[in-house]
Amino acid sequence: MDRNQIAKWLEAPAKMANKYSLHAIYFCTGCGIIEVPPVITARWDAERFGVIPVATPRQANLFLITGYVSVKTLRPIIRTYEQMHEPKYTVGFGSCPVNGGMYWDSYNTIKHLDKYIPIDGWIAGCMPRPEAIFIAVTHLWTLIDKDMAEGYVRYRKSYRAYRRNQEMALGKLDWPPLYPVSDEPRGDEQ
Amino acid sequence: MVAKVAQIILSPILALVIGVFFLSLARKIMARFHWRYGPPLVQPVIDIIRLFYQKSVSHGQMFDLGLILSLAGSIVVVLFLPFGPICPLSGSGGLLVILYITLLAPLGMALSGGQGDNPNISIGISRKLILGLGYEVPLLLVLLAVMTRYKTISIMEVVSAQQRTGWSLTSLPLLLSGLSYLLILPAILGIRPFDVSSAPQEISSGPMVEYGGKYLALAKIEHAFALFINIALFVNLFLGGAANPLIFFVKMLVVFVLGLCINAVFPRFRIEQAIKYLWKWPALLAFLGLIVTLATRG
Amino acid sequence: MSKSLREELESTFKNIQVSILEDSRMAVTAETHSVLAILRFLKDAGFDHLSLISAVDWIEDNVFELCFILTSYMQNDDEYTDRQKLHIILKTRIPREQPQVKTAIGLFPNAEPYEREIHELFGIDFEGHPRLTPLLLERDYEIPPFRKDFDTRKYVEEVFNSIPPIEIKNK
Amino acid sequence: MSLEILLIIAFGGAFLTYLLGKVSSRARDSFAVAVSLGLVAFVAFLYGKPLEKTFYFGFLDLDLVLRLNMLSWFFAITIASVGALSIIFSLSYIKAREKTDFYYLMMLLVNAAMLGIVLAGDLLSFYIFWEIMSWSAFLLISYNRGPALAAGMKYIVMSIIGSVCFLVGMLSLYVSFDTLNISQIAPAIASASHGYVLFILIAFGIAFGIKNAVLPFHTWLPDAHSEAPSPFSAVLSGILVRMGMYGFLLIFYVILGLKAFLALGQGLYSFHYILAWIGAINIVIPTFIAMLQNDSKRLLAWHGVGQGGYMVLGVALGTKLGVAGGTFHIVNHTSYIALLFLVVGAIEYRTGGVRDLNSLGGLAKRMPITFIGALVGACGLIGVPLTNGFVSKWLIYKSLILEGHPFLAFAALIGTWGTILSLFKFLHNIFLGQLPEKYKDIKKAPFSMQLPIVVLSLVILVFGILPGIPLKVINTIGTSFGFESLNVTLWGITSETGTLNTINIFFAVLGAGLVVWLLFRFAAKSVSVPQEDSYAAGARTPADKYHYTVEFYNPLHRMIRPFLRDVIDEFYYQIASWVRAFAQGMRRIYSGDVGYYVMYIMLFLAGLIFVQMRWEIW
Repeated sequence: MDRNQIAKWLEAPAKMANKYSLHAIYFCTGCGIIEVPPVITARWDAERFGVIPVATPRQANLFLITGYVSVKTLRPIIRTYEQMHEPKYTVGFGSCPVNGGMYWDSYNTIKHLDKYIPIDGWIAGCMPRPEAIFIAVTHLWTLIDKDMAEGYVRYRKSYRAYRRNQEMALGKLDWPPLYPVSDEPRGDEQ
Repeated sequence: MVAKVAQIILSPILALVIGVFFLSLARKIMARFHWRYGPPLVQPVIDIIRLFYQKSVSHGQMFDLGLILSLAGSIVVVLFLPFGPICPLSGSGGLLVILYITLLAPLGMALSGGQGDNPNISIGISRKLILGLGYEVPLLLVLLAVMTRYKTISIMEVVSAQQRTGWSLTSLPLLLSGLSYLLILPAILGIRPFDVSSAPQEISSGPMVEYGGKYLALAKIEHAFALFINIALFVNLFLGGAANPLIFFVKMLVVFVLGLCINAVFPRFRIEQAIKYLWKWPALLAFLGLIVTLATRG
Repeated sequence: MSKSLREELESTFKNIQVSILEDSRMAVTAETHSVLAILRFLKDAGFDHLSLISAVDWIEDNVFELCFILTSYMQNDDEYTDRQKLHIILKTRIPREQPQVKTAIGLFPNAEPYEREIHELFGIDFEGHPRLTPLLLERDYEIPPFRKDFDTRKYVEEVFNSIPPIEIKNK
Repeated sequence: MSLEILLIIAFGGAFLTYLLGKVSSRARDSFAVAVSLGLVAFVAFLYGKPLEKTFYFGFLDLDLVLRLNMLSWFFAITIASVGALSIIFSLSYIKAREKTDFYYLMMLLVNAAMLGIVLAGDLLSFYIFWEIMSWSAFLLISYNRGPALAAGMKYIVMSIIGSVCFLVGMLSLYVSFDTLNISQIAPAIASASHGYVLFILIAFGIAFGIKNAVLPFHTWLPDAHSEAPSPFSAVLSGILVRMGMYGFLLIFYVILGLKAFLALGQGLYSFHYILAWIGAINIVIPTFIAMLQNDSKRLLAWHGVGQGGYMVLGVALGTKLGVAGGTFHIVNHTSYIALLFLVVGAIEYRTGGVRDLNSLGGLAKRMPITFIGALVGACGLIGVPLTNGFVSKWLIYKSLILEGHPFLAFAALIGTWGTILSLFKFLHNIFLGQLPEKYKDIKKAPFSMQLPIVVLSLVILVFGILPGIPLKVINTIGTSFGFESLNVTLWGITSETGTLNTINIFFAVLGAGLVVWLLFRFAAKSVSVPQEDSYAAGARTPADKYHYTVEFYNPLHRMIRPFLRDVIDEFYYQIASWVRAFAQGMRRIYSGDVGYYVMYIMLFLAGLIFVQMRWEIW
């Protein structure tokens, strides 16, 4: 934790500020949300690291995908992710967002979440303990340091592919595309 | 003249520093109440820096100008408030002007929120205005009691009078008004028992729903100024406003920590309960205070 | 006590099998056309709470089986008669091709969501149901997913795994 | 250039417009605007020239006097300018309606009658112009038929009662002093007994109280303002209602004189103290009723009643600051209430007559100039610093507090917060929030509507930042009443008990705003976003259903609803129904066949004979 090193602050204030002020949006996407209250209250206290839950995506820059993602929940997840402001980071809890986990053959869950929204970090464990969440936060710091937590840049650059995948999974989406999607025929690859 | 210009530039910066310090103190003390370490004291500064680097979303001209007007209004009020000996613009209007310029901040925030196309914001603002009406009844009675007791509308004279005759909180007629002011201070500051307007659980932080990067930063800074203004007003009117800034700061600290203790242990009021509370005991105390001041004024 | 209910049922309705499972369980199987009559009879007999409607897909016998589970609210708790303890499960079998049944909303208004769910997941049509719109599923399926002949792995393979991953651009 | 030419232009212009209307509507419109602008120039030209012109008039050898002093000039310039602005506004507002010639005739007639009232030097001509004003206002209120007829009827009944009281007062003055010339009555009444003075005050007080909608007589105002066409309701609520205040000033300070007025009754029961309390109550109750209205014009009408309380409070105080504040508040109120009514008129014109606050929304995106006007008007009505409302309220509060009336000051200050709540609801429900589907492609207000809105907004801001301009005029009025003069600087009042300096506030707000704006500009860029892209917990924002307007202050509404029934209005309707029942009973007497009438005569004669035999009266 290099929060108190003034030199780093002067040299890269934006990066340091992003690292030590992560506002997580309080959105229960799956079964893992039961782990978040102990993380933010007395026993484990995420506020020591500058992580506090906020109510709206506008104020947030960290999105915790806690647990399996059903097809119905994917729609609000995408909507919330698009309403967050850059730079924004997402962390997937457990194996279900990775490849569907134990619901790998269910007709109703999303298998590979990173086909629809970019994920910056994964935590193993079904459901990861609060300490694992803190490890994830520290890893996120190192990623931010090394400029590898660039999920939002990926989303912006290859938005058309993401949008196509979302429409394939959810059918018609009732909100306009976040970035201008040039409407030449769908099949091409950038 | 140079001293006056220096004061005009210095006092908003001082107010900002103290306000942000109060914000960080609030988070630290709240954490201590919950038996947890809580963020470092410099966390609000980190938040604000991050928010200024974050992109954001705007819903139209009024959405930006309203917020700018509200923060400008708070800065202007700071110019009128004496902070110890420093008081840049006290000469032009006194307590009435302060009372009316404090309207600019909620009005600006309300107009900017109104443009935010979101019913959560409108509900938050209507609650904030109703709460404002709620605590305005006792607050006005208290301010009128102070003004009739010292027979002046200028805040500097109230402070100098208190230097001579001791704190008005301890002098008998204004004791009731002082108690009533203390009872409504959490409502004025908008902290826990009365934070109905920015309740994260019910209306997802009310007027701040659509505030992204720099908007949220400006809103936090405005909240810091509001803390400074309301506590400085109380200290000036009732605790005699000190000769040197340090004692003034210590008095403000005491009052703020007292408010924080209330904030940490109370659940949130519903808006009707808040109004019923505000219009019952504090209003009665303030009314009695005014009657006693009128009687003893002779 | 449940013996008398059993005699009443067997006497009023023909080709109906009533069996007492444990002390407070009674299973009744009947033909489809007399289901509503039995439901009315049981409702009048004090079983005014339809706790569940569910369906079972017996694909070998090429038949669906609808199960109505009835209990009675404990109105008078003091004389807690054993009839009030009784749970009745009413079963009926309907053919798998164009399965159709009359809705039970007239008797039990709370049957509406159960019937919508069964319609969506099994494809059983409830005649006279006001709103057979989709309740739970996000996408539309040609074979309703709870049927045995719905191959979920094939579905996942052709729907989800066919979506191409996003290639990371030149890093 | 003297006063009767002014009145001839005013009245002649009105009738000429009507005739021109027969010829061509374009000529009529331009002529009406020319006449009203000419009046403004003429009155402005007469600044500072005290004129007095008496005409011998054969009736009862009374002389008809026209005179112009600073007080009447102050009102005349307000009347002329508001009249001109509303005429310009109604060019496009009334174009699509029928009977437009009649409308312009009536508007100019009201304008001329008010000028006549203000220039009248004697009570008889005052009364004549007063009646012309009341009648033309009645015809204009019931202009768009339907419910407006009932509102007009209610208005005319109450103003007739007021005129009758005025007539009673005027005749008793004529009988006791056999002159109606104001300048002659003033010295004569000084010697009159307190009881007689009180009677005169009560008689004229009722007449002017009804016109100024003081609390017990306010019930006609909400209906009249909401049913009248918007340009006229701007004039009606702006200046016509304030003729009552002109009457109060005339009676209290010109006829009665300062010392006699303050000497009426002593201590807590003095006349002016009771009047001040009526003014204070008049501030609080209507403002809270206004908060719960759902019709935008009724909301503004109730504010007209509320703000009248400030003027009565200021004028009744009898201190130099209070009277200055009260008179200044009259002009301020005219500027922002007229602006708000014109804004509602523009909205009505564009949305096809929609006034309901629950079905509008988001119009700021489509009608920005109207929104800016509404914003400045609302800030003026609330009394936000840098607007003229603040300066006049500051004067009234300062005199209230320094004179030691804290409870009056409390009522006035609570009125301000009530205004904030109701005016934010007005702004929010019409201009902010989601734009409904049906107003997606609504056009801006036409230029002829935007001009008056912009002019009035400028007046509010200029008088707010540089209050010295109007305060100099008000100071001369104050000294003409006998108060010692306030040392007025260009930006406020300097006095040892606390000075007001609006330039400091202006530069402070400007500087702070600039600093914050720079901070805002140099932070990360922000993307503007359509109204659908708003937080809805991940769901889609439903069109047309995502704007919170109905029951805007519901919690407060539930708490104070029982205290806000308009009891006085119900009381008047109760009287009306009794009178109708009584008349119904009397109607049965005229049953139509002669036999009954003969019987009535015989019975009456028998009664007379019986009385004569019994008591021999003759």
